[in-house]
Amino acid sequence: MSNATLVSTTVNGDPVQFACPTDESLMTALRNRVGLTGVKEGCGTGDCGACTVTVDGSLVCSCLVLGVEAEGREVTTVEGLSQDGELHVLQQKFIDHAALQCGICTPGFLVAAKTLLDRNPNPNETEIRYALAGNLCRCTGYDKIVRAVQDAAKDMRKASKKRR
Amino acid sequence: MGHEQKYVDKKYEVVGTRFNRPDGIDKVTGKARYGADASAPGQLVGRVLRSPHAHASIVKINTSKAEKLPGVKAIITSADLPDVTGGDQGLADILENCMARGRALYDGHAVAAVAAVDEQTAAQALKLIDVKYKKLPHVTDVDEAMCESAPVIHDRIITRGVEPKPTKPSNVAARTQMGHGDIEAGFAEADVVIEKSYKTEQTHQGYIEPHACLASVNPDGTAELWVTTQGHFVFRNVCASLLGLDIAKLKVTSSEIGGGFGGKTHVWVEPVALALSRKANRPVKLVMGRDEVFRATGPTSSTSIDVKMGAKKDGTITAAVAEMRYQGGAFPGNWAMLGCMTAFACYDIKNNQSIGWDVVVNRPKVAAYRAPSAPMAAFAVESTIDELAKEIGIAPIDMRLKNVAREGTLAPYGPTYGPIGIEHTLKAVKDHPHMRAKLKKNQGRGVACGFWFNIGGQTCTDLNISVDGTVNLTLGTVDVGGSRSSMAMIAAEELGIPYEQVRANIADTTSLGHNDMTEGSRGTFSSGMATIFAARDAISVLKQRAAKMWGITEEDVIWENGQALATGDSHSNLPPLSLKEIAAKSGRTGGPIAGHNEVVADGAGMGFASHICDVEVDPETGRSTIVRYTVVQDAGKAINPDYVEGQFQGGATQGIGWALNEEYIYGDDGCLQNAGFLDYRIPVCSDLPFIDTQILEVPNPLHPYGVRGVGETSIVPPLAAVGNAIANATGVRMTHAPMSPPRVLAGIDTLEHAS
Amino acid sequence: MRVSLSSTFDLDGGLGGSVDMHAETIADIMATLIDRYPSFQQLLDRGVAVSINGQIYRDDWTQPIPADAQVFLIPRIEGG
Amino acid sequence: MRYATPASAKEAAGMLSKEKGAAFLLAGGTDLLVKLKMGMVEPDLVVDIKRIPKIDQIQTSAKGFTIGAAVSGSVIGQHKGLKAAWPGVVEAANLIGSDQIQGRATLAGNLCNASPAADSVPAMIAAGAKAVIVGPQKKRTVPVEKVVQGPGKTCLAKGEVIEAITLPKPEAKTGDAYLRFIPRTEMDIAVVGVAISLKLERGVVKKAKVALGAVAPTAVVVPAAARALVGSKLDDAALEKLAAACSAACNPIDDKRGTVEYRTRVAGVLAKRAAKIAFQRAGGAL
Repeated sequence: MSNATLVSTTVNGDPVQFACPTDESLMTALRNRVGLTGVKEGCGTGDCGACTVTVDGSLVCSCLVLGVEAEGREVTTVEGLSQDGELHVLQQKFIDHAALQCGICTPGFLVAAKTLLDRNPNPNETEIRYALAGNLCRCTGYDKIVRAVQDAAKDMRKASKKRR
Repeated sequence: MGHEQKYVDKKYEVVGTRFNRPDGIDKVTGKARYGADASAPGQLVGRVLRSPHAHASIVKINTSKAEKLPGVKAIITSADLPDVTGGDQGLADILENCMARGRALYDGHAVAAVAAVDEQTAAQALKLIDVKYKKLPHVTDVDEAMCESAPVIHDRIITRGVEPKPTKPSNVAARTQMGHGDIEAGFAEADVVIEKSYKTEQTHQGYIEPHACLASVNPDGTAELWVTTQGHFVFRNVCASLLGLDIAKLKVTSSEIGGGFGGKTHVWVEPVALALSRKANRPVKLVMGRDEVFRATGPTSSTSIDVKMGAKKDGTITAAVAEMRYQGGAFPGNWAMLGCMTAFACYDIKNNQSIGWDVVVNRPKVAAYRAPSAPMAAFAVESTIDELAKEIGIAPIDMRLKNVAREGTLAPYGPTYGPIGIEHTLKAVKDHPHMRAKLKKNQGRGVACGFWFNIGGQTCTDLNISVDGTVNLTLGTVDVGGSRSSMAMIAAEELGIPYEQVRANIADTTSLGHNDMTEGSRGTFSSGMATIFAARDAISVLKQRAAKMWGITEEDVIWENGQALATGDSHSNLPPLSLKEIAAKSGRTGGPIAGHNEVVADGAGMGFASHICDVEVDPETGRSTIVRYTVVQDAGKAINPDYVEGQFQGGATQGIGWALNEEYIYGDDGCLQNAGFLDYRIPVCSDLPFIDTQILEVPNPLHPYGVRGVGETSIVPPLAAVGNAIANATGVRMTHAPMSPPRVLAGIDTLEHAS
Repeated sequence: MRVSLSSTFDLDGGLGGSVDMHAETIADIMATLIDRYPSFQQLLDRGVAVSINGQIYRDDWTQPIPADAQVFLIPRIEGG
Repeated sequence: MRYATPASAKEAAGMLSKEKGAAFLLAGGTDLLVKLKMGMVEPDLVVDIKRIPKIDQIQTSAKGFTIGAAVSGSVIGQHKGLKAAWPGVVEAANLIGSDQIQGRATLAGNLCNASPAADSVPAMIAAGAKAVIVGPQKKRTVPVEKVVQGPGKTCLAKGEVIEAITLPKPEAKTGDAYLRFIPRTEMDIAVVGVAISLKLERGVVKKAKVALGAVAPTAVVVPAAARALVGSKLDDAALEKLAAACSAACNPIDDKRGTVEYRTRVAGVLAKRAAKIAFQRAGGAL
């Protein structure tokens, strides 16, 4: 490993350190050095969205981020969505609606969908479709994915009303 | 006992309802392990060096510089994969496709591979391998490849199926012909004859997970392979044959599979990874890049098809002829033959003939892609039927119903159909509210039909009952679309226990007998059948044990609703014994309780579908937007309707992508120009509306539940459904797929110039 | 019994056609054809499936054939 | 490869100018990392500017807007003031790739990548945007249309860094729009892009600027197209003249994304559509 750099970062709320070559992508670092293989590589060029994570809350393809850029940032992957052993509403709805077939694109879709709903709790179908346009799915035709996100949004709005 | 394949009508408790899949939580939490998610102690990184030329002699490969690079552990070329195929040309072709032997046959053809301690070293080593090429003339177009003047790719190819037998080699591997009746007489009867030529471009299965494997070979000839595949047993057999290993000593484990659609029925890098591991004596992980997937793994054929059809004024099709040319990439396939078999399969046409030409070109070896070869043939035939209908002045849906194939119709590929569902789908389409919905400006509607055989094949299943009454169902067919859930439902149905009590798993090759691939829409059909039989096998054991527990004869025990009941007046006081109770005592009544089944699940039942498509065309840019889409398909029996719908929607979407934008683009240099998801444009979420589905159930007589394969047929109609919708919207008949904006705009121009 | 061949098959110089024989199972058909037509083995190597009354059998050669069945030999297909 | 995170644009410029090997600037990285992955570049030094204070912010002043070189598309899309002033520029910036790309991609990066098909460049040109360039010694400001000199080529000298993009405060009754043609609805590179900004006076176009993307080696300004609009109320004749001028200004190539003929034709089609949007945004009535 030439030119390895030590990176201190936060991943899914936990402090994490890893050493990686400076030209290694965050995707590869997360997969190979942090062990978070829920981050999937479909293309490596930002065209499929399977490696989607958030960095400081911003949605990114982790294949288009260098591992060293994560220094001091907060990274969230699909592994960080469920809390205290409970699935996130989106995760449960993806299962309930059969919104996954092979499942390789699912982690990226979930992170993107969560980011959408955090920003816009009540998106219409078009908004959902455009927000997820950076995530390719080859199995489902997106139908059940969009339905799962709509249903999750509904439940999340109900839950947040209750909390208030 | 209980291995009766015939359909029996009955009421179901579990089958036909919707249950969540057992692998769901792993897949939504990122825990599921796919091809690239495994690692082994001391593993190396494998990378492949690929030809930058469409066709070239490999004059010399100098690996000495790369070998000296610290961290490089093995470099292989074809010399490290000696031909041990023993004259089996099919296997030899696979071997040559995995690693070029003296000649690179297409852009992306593997010429060498390296295993190194890390990614960086492996990448650097590839750059240090010096390959001297001598460029050769190439051909990538199917029509050009058939010309006299085309460079001949293989000297060994002499066209089969032509009399007299040709004396010279050519790029035409085979001629196929099928059909029946008197063509000339049929056309003489016709009032209207339409003749058109069509082209379809090459498309890729486009699974999101690239090919990936982890191979480990020991000096004693034992080996392990972790791989993303549609069939690990077949991969095992093929890899063992190519590397000269004993089949039983190669353990293959199928990872979760990130999509296949036919593309993961063929080996590409797996033998290379095994050869690297054998040479390095360490595990080697080999993961393809996306560009490698496009350049060097299984796209489908590009085609050129001529269709001529004649009909009477009442809509009866009197004659139909198709001549179809399919390229199989750099190695011969039987893709045109499949086109011939499917072209007119939806219809009862007294006089029909299909001629197919299987052609080789300098492109990657074609692999099966969901109902392989059928969508292109359907594009040509279903478009022509609409033209006939227009000429005659009859609604396209009525034209199809007038000529539809039924039970007893002679199929164009020879036999007579049993009970089939094409007429049911067409009637459902005719009655569908979608057909009556208003169209807006620049919108049009198209209907098209599709057919796929579906196949069965060898299957083997174990069902083990634990002492607490929970059930392990061990399957050998890879789960590509939720089949574990469907199989668990079937086991629960047969045993009469709740779905949650059954856990379905996919076994590795050392844990179960041979299973064919999950291909040809066979997964649920064949493993479902084996599961039924295995469960019935287990039930007979459960009944024996209950008889023992009661101290009565086995003949007096029946199985109902998950429990054993003693029959006959003498036993009426015996309370029922549940599966759980029997399982708990199994250690004392004869040991573990299990059911097994090995079956050749033939008779998968033909799949038919009819689709409705509404499209809006921008007349100034030629861009088409799908505004509404409906799939109607006969599933025989939907075990889990969620996953059946998923297959319908996914297949339709792949077909829509093919219809609108997906295509391989080759430059004049014969190199692929769009080897990435940026310019190989598969549909994105915002491109589509919801895909409506309607499941019809015309039972398959050769499955106990009536199941038919459902996975593939849905990709067959969309090309023509979209084309017919565009024709309806614009008046332009598109004959070249994909019907991309420039092609549609050019079509609109031609129409305007003509008027 | 008459066994019809798909016109894609070339048996010793002719395409398609049919062969009369006595056969109780698919295996019987294959044995008879190999016996009568040496070139049939090559077709078999490339893949042959048997349609019995419209149902296609690819692998199970023990499949019995009813007396008055329509038997058709077609190319073995693969799927995606 | 060495990786550096300078604390100022000047420091970044110094690092780049001193580097003897291949040096690259990293902002959003959506182009650079693709090139790295494909082996198209082998940097000795990558200078990440995102740790420079305020470089990820949009400053508003009486003169207009200063958009830091590391401001991502999603930040631009959420800036209400910028959206109200230059909706065409914001739309163009937001058309670059998916939401994931938007989380990283920057205007300055889109400009420096110098692709003929860059979405934001024609829009910035039409809006009169300028690039603030910092060198090891001096700072200069250059109109965006002067930055790109050919595919992959810019006017930046060794060591020069774009620190920010400025947009003027729009004059009253100004409207801009950007439209591009892609085969899908998202995720494609523009086959043709058209940006138009115009100013109205009593319902008549007083000033206009038209810029095209993906139809020539660089984005092109089309004065003839602007002249077609000036003095009109966007009647059909003016629109036809606009379309003809845009098509005439095209000098595209045939490639995997589009043909010469198609690009030329669609440039005119989009110009008409973009003009109408800009006209309405300027307060014009169609």
